[in-house]
Amino acid sequence: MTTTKDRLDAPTRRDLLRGAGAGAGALGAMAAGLPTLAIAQDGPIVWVAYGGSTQEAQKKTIVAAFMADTGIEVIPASGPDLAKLKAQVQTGNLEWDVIGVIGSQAIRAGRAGLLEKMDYSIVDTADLDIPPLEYCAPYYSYGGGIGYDPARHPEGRHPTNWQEFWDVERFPGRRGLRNRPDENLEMALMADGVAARDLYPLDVDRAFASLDRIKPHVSHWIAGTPQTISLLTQNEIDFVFTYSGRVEAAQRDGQSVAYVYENNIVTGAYVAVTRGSRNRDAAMRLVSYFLKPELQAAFCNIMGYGPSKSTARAHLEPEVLARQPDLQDPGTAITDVEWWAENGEAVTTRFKTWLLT
Amino acid sequence: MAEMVRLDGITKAYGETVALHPTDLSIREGEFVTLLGPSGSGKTTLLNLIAGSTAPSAGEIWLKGRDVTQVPANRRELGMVFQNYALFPHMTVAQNVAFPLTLRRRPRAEIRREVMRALELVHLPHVAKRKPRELSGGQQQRIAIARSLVYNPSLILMDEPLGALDRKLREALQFEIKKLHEELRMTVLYVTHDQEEALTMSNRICLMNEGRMEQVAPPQEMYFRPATEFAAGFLGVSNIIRVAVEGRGAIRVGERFALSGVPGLTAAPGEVVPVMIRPEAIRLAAGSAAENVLEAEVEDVVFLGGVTNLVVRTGQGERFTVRQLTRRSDAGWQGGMPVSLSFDASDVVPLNGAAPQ
Amino acid sequence: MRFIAPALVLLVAAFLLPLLYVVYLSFGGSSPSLEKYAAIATEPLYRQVLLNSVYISVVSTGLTLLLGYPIAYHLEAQPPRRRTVLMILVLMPFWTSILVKSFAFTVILGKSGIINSFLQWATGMEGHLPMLFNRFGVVVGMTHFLLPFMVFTVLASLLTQGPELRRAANVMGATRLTIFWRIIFPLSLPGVMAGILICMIMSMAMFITPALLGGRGDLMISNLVEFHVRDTLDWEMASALAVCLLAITGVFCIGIARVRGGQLFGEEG
Amino acid sequence: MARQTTIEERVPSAATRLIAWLGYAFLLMPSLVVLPMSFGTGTEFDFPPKSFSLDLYREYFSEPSWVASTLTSLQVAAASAALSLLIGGLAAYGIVRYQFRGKKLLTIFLLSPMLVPTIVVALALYLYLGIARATGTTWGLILCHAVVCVPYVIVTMMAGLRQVDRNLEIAATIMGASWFGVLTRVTIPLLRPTILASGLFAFLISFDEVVISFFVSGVRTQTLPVKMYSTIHWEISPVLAAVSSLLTILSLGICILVAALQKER
Repeated sequence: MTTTKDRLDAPTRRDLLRGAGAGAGALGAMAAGLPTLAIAQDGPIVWVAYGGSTQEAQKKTIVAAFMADTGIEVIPASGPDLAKLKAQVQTGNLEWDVIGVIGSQAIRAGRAGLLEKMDYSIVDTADLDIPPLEYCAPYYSYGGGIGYDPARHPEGRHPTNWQEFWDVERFPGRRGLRNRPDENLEMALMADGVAARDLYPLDVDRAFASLDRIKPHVSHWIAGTPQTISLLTQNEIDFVFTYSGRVEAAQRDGQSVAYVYENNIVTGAYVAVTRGSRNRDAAMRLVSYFLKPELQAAFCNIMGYGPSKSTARAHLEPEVLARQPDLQDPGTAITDVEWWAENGEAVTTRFKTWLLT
Repeated sequence: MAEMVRLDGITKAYGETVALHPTDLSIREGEFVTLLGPSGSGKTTLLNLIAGSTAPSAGEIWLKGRDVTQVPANRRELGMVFQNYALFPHMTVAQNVAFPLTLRRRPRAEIRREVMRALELVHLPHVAKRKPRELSGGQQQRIAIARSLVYNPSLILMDEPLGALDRKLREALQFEIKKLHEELRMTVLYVTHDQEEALTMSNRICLMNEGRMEQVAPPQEMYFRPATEFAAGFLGVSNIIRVAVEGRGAIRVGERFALSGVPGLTAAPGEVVPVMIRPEAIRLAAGSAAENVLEAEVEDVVFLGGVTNLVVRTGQGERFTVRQLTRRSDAGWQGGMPVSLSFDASDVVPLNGAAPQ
Repeated sequence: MRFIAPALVLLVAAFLLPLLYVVYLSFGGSSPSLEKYAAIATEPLYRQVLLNSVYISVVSTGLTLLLGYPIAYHLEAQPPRRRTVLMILVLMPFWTSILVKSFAFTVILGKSGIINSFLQWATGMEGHLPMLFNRFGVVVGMTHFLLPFMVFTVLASLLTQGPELRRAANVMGATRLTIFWRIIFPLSLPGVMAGILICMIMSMAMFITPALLGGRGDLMISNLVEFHVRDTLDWEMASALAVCLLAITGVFCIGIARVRGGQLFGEEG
Repeated sequence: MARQTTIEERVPSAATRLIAWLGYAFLLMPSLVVLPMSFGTGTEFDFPPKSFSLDLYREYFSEPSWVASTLTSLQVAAASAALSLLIGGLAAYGIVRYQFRGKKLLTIFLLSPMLVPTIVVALALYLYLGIARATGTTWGLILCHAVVCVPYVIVTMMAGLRQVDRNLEIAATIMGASWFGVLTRVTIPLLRPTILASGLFAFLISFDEVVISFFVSGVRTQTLPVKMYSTIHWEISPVLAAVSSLLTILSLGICILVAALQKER
């Protein structure tokens, strides 16, 4: 399958107009004359993220500080969908200025020409644990690992690493994995004996061979992150791939769930600026706030995620710090988002086909 | 009296099929004209043309000296009564009757007065506040009649208004409509397929067949001097036989039965023409002694209470229906009895244009 | 005609033109090619998913009809006021977000869910019935979503039948079963067909329910459209898949119109 | 319309009633599960809840974005229901009451949004509105929803119009009413139940619509289903259970009220 990446840079508004045919063009032109909600030059910044309590925590810490310091209003929106981003850039009808996205999505968007190049003269990259990228800057990381119910599987009765997760003899139980290749391939390779530090470039064939072995024991290939916890608490699944932040939130609710902090797969979350944003400079300044160590720490103290700057760790609460996946630990894998941006589509198609058969 | 309706060569065709051949008709003010005919004869088409719910293919419609061919239905100042009453189910009886008056923006006091007057005319002032569905069929039709006359339209169209009622009610309402017509001097165009209704109520009957007017005449004339075989057959019971013309006004019916002085006979001697004799005009005697009679044999005797119908068969094989007032002494009629028939020349009606219209 | 004009304008401007744009995109947009269609034809994933979609749609629609017809029939027989109340009941699922509903279904259908717990308690059986994260779960979720549409379409055609025919048949000595199968059912066929059509098409287009309640094999064509729209940003591929989806629904429509002698909805004549 | 039928014709058999009631139960079941969940506590869905409270309702009402998106949803649903009732109703009237060339084809076209999978419509509309610079506007969203609702309105209104006795309209015309008078004084009052039903249907379809709205709605026009759907990446807030229950109970109340009022006439 081919991708459209190389062509994505090219289409312009005029192209689209021509494409939509005369009628559409006429209507488009007509409607373009009507007043729209387009954001004015020095108007507020629209910041889009995944919503929920994560965005709420960011709003209360990082964004609040930015607004207090600069006096620039930030309007939060949720659902940083790449399709919407692409349509906005293609049609020139921009709604978003700053986008918070995870992993490979950010790179894919950057390559597709949907993002501004990061202005690292404004955004400070010193002390980053996760490397900064051309189009986006990392501001926190989240660890993925094994979740289980300690009431049903006390100490010694649950897997503590991916080799054990794959070992259905020693640890019988229903497994839950995600319905996409991201993270699954890493797990499969680690289960097959590849060291966390030697994962990339991924040996896709070997990963699928390893996945073949666990396939019969996976009772659900989970579509949405929330389901990783709810299926555990409803006793539909025994061992699940989930994220530390989700497990901790459930624990705060008094749910009987536990998480293995070893052998985690750590992925970066990034902020970026929409290509052509009319608030580019203000947006870059907001991005720089996302990389301020003390603000990162304030956010991570609420959500339990890991800051991207090593200097932020000094500001973390002790119990939050204790629950951080150790990035220096050789058992911790750090997702290579560049590899995924490059190979994601082909691997996903293969994965979906593999699921069906 | 003034002319209320005039139709000039009015025609209706749907593509190839002609629903109404070119038709002329004139209705005087205060006249009660009935369109009579079997279903599919064109009477409803004619009514709809006058009502304005269909447009004619050719010809002109004049109402009260005004050409209304192009005038929409709502400006023709007509009233109409439907077979299924067509009372508005969402309005009370009073609101239904008031409807045409409110459309004309009459003052409220006048409306109230006129509605009560109309309801009193149909003897139903006490149901004013009820909904139509709470009334019997006969009551509903009375309301519909009240509604059609409350605003004194120049012409009231009635489309088989009694078709859905049982016999007793039908007769009662026939009487009431006739009375209203006489009291209020309304002009009525009435559609029915029921000959008795037509005979009882009309000033003139307009007999229709296959999209044409067969004959237009007052009921008496229509009954006693039908012009065509269809007219003779449609109204009442008739004996239609073919006779040979022997001379001016002279016919021969059977070997021993000839008549002279038949009125309206125009056919040349030697021709065979159809003539009609009403069953009640035939005299019947037992045996075959008398001179100048038709010899026949009784086939069937049908006792109908006040009258008795006999079916007799002549030597030539022609059947006659003979109607006699029942007398106790006649009880002796029996099948197989030889009888002799006779009738007067003045009771013989030549058909198919043999008589001038 | 003048009555239809506003609807016509809206649909041409906000439906037909966008749709034509999708077709245009599917053929490669400004650089025309059949590349995407070739990929669909050769890639086994797409064929499998197409088959899946048709299978799941047919089964869900069938189940919806089996459940929806009796409901519509029952509603039709109720006095108006009671019917209104029951119709509100049928519309209830609309008010609950599809996400919440999907969660509720995991509670109901799961291994330790309400139904399995009840069965274990009532029959003392060991183990459980697998009802979730498989095709059964998808079909249940879809049926739940489709049911109101079927019920209302069938109900509309049942309500237009006068009681006269049934009474006549009754007088002629027909039993209740005969009246149903010889009169009521054939007369309601336009509604049934319209209901089938709507449900088939809606179920072909669903992607949230199969993702949340289905097993690993229950990928639908709409999931792939969504995947290409939102993940790979390959809109030409998404458009090509959408056009295939359109073609399939087109075939449905033609098939149903055939069955009904050139009438798609039974309303256009 | 009053129907006179004997008891035996109208009561469905025991088997039919059983299936129908099972059907009602099936339709109701998720709502019955969601209701207790809405009285739970904490930040995750929980059934059965470990403790009962009104926390989720409190959270719903104290969070402006929940209330705002609910209002947006109600507003968009009401507007698109009204719009589709107006133009769909007129179209149905034209189709049922008038003859013209190409009627059959035109009808199929008017109903065809029903025949096109929503994801396809969603993508198409999003690109298209982007060109027209109408994404993120309320009127754009309303138009898109109207496109989806119009066919349902047309179908139900056509069925309703066919049940209105043509003679009633003719009678009114002959008594002197203009076509507008006939429409407002006779046809519309007679169609009231149908109008209510199709309006409600359109409202609900718009209110429940997530796929198209997800694409077309903007920062300031986020509808409730979109707000729910766009947070799913990390979590489903249990406030959703409270929202759903609230809406269910509210709608139930309104509908029962309407039903009661209808009978009063």
